[in-house]
Amino acid sequence: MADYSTQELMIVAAAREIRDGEVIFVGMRLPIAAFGVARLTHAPNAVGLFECGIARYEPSAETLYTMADPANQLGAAWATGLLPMMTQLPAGRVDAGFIGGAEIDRFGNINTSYIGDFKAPKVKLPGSGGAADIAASAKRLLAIMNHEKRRLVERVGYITSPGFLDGGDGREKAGLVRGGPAAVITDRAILRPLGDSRELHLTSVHPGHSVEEIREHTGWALKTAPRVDETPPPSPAELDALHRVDHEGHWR
Amino acid sequence: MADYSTQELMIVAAAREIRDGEVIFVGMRLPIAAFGVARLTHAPNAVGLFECGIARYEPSAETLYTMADPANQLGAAWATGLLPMMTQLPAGRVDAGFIGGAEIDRFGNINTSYIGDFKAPKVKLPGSGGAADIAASAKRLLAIMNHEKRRLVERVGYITSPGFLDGGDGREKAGLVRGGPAAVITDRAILRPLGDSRELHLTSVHPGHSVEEIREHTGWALKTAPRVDETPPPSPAELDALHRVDHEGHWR
Amino acid sequence: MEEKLVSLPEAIRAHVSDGDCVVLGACLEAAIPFAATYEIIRQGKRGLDVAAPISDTSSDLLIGAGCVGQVTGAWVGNVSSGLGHNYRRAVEHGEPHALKIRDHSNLSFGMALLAAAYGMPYAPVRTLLGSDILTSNPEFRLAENPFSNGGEKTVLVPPLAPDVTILCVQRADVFGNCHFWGSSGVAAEAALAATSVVLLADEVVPPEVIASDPSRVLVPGYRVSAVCHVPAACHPAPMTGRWQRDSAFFDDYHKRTRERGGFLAWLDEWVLGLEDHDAYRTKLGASLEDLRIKGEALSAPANYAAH
Amino acid sequence: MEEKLVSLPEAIRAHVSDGDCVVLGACLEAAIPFAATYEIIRQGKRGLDVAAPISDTSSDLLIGAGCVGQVTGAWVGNVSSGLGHNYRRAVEHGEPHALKIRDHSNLSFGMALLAAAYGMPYAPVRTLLGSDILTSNPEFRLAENPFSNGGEKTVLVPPLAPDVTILCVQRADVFGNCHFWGSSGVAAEAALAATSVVLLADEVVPPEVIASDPSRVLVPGYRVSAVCHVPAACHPAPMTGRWQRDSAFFDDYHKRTRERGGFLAWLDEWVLGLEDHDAYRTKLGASLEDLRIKGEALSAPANYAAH
Repeated sequence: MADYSTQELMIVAAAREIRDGEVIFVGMRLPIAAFGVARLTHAPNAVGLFECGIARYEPSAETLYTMADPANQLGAAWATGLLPMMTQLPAGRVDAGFIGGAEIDRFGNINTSYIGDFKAPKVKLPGSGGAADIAASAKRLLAIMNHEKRRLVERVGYITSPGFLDGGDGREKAGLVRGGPAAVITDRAILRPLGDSRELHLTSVHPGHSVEEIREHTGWALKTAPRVDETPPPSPAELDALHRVDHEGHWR
Repeated sequence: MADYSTQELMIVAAAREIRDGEVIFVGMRLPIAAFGVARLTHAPNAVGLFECGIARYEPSAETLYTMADPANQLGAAWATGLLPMMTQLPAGRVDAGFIGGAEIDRFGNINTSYIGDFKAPKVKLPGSGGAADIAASAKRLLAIMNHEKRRLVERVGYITSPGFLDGGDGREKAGLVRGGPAAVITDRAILRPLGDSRELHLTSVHPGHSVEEIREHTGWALKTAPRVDETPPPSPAELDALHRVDHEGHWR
Repeated sequence: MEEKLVSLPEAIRAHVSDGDCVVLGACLEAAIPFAATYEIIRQGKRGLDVAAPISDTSSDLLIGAGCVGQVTGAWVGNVSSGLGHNYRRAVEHGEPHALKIRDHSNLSFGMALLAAAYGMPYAPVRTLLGSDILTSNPEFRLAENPFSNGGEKTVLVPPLAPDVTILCVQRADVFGNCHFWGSSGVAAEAALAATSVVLLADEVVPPEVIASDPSRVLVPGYRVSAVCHVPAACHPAPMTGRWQRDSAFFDDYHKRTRERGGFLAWLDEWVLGLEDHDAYRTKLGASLEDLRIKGEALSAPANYAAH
Repeated sequence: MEEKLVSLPEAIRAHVSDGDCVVLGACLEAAIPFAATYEIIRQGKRGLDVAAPISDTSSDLLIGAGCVGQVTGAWVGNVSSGLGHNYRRAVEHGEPHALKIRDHSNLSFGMALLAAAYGMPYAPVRTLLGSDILTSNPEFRLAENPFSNGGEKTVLVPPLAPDVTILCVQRADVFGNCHFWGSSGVAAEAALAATSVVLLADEVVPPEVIASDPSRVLVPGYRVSAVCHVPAACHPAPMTGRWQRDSAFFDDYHKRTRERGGFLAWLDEWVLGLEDHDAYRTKLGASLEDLRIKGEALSAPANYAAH
């Protein structure tokens, strides 16, 4: 049995998407742990931004329930308003941002608003928050979700956060000047947009999972990349960083 | 001989233009003294705003050379940026503002930018600062200047700060939704816009001056109001307030 | 200067009317004025347009209590526990009644307030492009940037001017001058954009305390309509340097409000059955005291001396 | 994190290039980085676009020294003493050379920076209407507000993104994190809008001092390119809680620069003939010490403890 949990693998995979010196919209839960791991391993100069108006170098010393918790204010690099923070997105100064979602489709469009017709929805989800803004303007969008057929769908019914829209140059046609999904990290695999279509392809399979199984749990005919890797398990250094970040063992 | 100077009379006349509870863009020199006198007499709840980003209840305890001087920061009601302060103008939340100027014309337009063609000016003046914004959007514009023929002109060559433009509904035609000059306080008189034309008329003559003399020192055929008052000299209470504000005797 | 210190019930009676657009929760997850949320419910206000980027459970509560006609914002739910059950019931089944939703993203919401605060006719933004938020909220307009050569697309956001913005602040004086620190979300813009501002001060201090640091003033007193002294007004939300978040309370709310009946029982227990926020604090008892921040991590002083 | 502490000459060499748009004097009359103005002159930079709402004599100095190709702003002169003689000579007689003027009001200038800082395609404003600033600066556009019924007029201000913004701050750490207090003019917008930010810190402090109060941070360190430790960098301008204004110095400048020859002598005496700001401070001697603020009027502390 592996000496790490699925969530720990997802955190480490997410951490690997952060490059040194980058400015990252962090978000809660797994991404904030990923940011912490990245800072302690290969990206000591990454900066984390939070929508409420916080920028941090070191992640908070304790587990946060919300980004505005007192522990996230203490020792912040900057505590300001939402606008000075979130407008860094359209100003082109954010390298990557993490978001989750109820549904994602094969072009990386994400729905966190309405299941069914928005005029008479079957399920009302909480809405965008800052996700639509991160998806529109971060240089790279990093999505983290559970890999279920009802979540990875052919086409979302409502695009809260734009991926590649109809694929190809869909973003450019909509007026978006940069960005788009760079990786979708699930509990089974990593998907990335490939080719001119920008369709999400299977690029990496987590240890213990198979291409077959992953396809079964995907709501569209998932294509595989020319080369499909096995996601490297957390290295000792990564695991050590993760244990330092997650000292309460929340993700074990 | 009067027990007050011309400048003291101008300050008191300006103070009388401030109503209790009003929000006023103050400016330096005479207007700041006027604000102090108003606060100590009939307008204890007036609030003074400064373009650099300061709001004050009590005026500073000492003479200021600029509005951003340390003495104006100490004990301020609010020290913020230029935008949160100056945008109160277009937001319609400023009752009145004081400005000076090199030239004013018979419709109250003020020039502080260029004498002569702006492409090859005879004299380059410092420019608008915030005057254009105050003139555009304060509910009432209060101008203070010396009464000289070369300053009170038929038509300014360059409108830095819009008065009534060509008169009548000139402001409305230009898209201005409120405001315009309410009073021009000079060292000889007070002029106010009257009638449909909104042309500046002589409404009050300072003690010791005459209508004849004032007309001679005005660069257009100055009309008189149906009733021309003599500017009341400073009352004992006003003089007392002025002496408390101007404890260094700068304006005596 | 005029003193503005009144009780919270008085402030809500005077400044919140049926149908008003009310900002509650401008600081996102922190400093949400839950005490005002509860009092609005007690006073039975109706048809409110509740506006906030993210309100944690404040909007969900008001919706369940039947106070809300429209939600304007980017997110409604329970930040640490999941979906907002009242929000779902209202939108999916019209229970207790139907609801209009004015969809925003966090950024477009903030820009709408900024436009109103700064007297701009609208705010042009480079966000929402490609999002169905442009479909479900038709008040946005798509336009070309007239300064671009190639017809760059831009979204025009109309101004949002609330009737009243209700804020929790760490300290205020009786004239409405206040200090706020920590991340402030859209609090400054919401205050400057509003017709009325109501402050719920965790502490009421002498005017000299506020005047000692004019750069920490969130909104000046002359723009404030009422100050209420309500310690822990933010509970169960946190407040920087004052109160930890009561995440167990949010969890409990989530579990108990899954069904309409459970919500009504919760509402009776925590809102309708309590006279005011004093009674609420008393009911919380020791658990509230546990959330009080007792440590000190003080800001380095700033000197304002002139000589 | 990367240390960014360098000497002022190094910072100017690295971050100000001929032809750059440089913001100097973002805080209006206070905290003008005169030490940087002087160093730019010593290094003989040319063709700069100097941008500030009001720069007191900083822009006038740079114009007289031949460093400026364009002035972008609302006002150039000598705040306490009157007109700027170099500005007049350049515009009226092309001495030392001709100058382009990009006319703004204070508000339109601030909004232009805001648009760049916030990634807006432009800022629509309700000012400048009826002003000839719309004539002498043709980059503004007049447009109808598409949300109005009656074709309300509005002015569109294009974004202004400086190449470098140079700011004086009361204190900073070696990583570029800084505190600023007192009125800040357009400093925050100018910093966020710029490609590079150079800080002239009156005091360099340990990182814990800045981290003790994240709400007082003007611009976070990761957006700053260089920090220079230059006490009294603002002289003769004031700085809240640190330095009084040297109004006599401004007066003397005004009198001595009436003629071009007088200006050149002044420039030799106070800029070209001095190696750096240490030499400048030494030359000022006791008169600078008189301007140092020695009193204390300290801000009430803010607590950031989490427990």
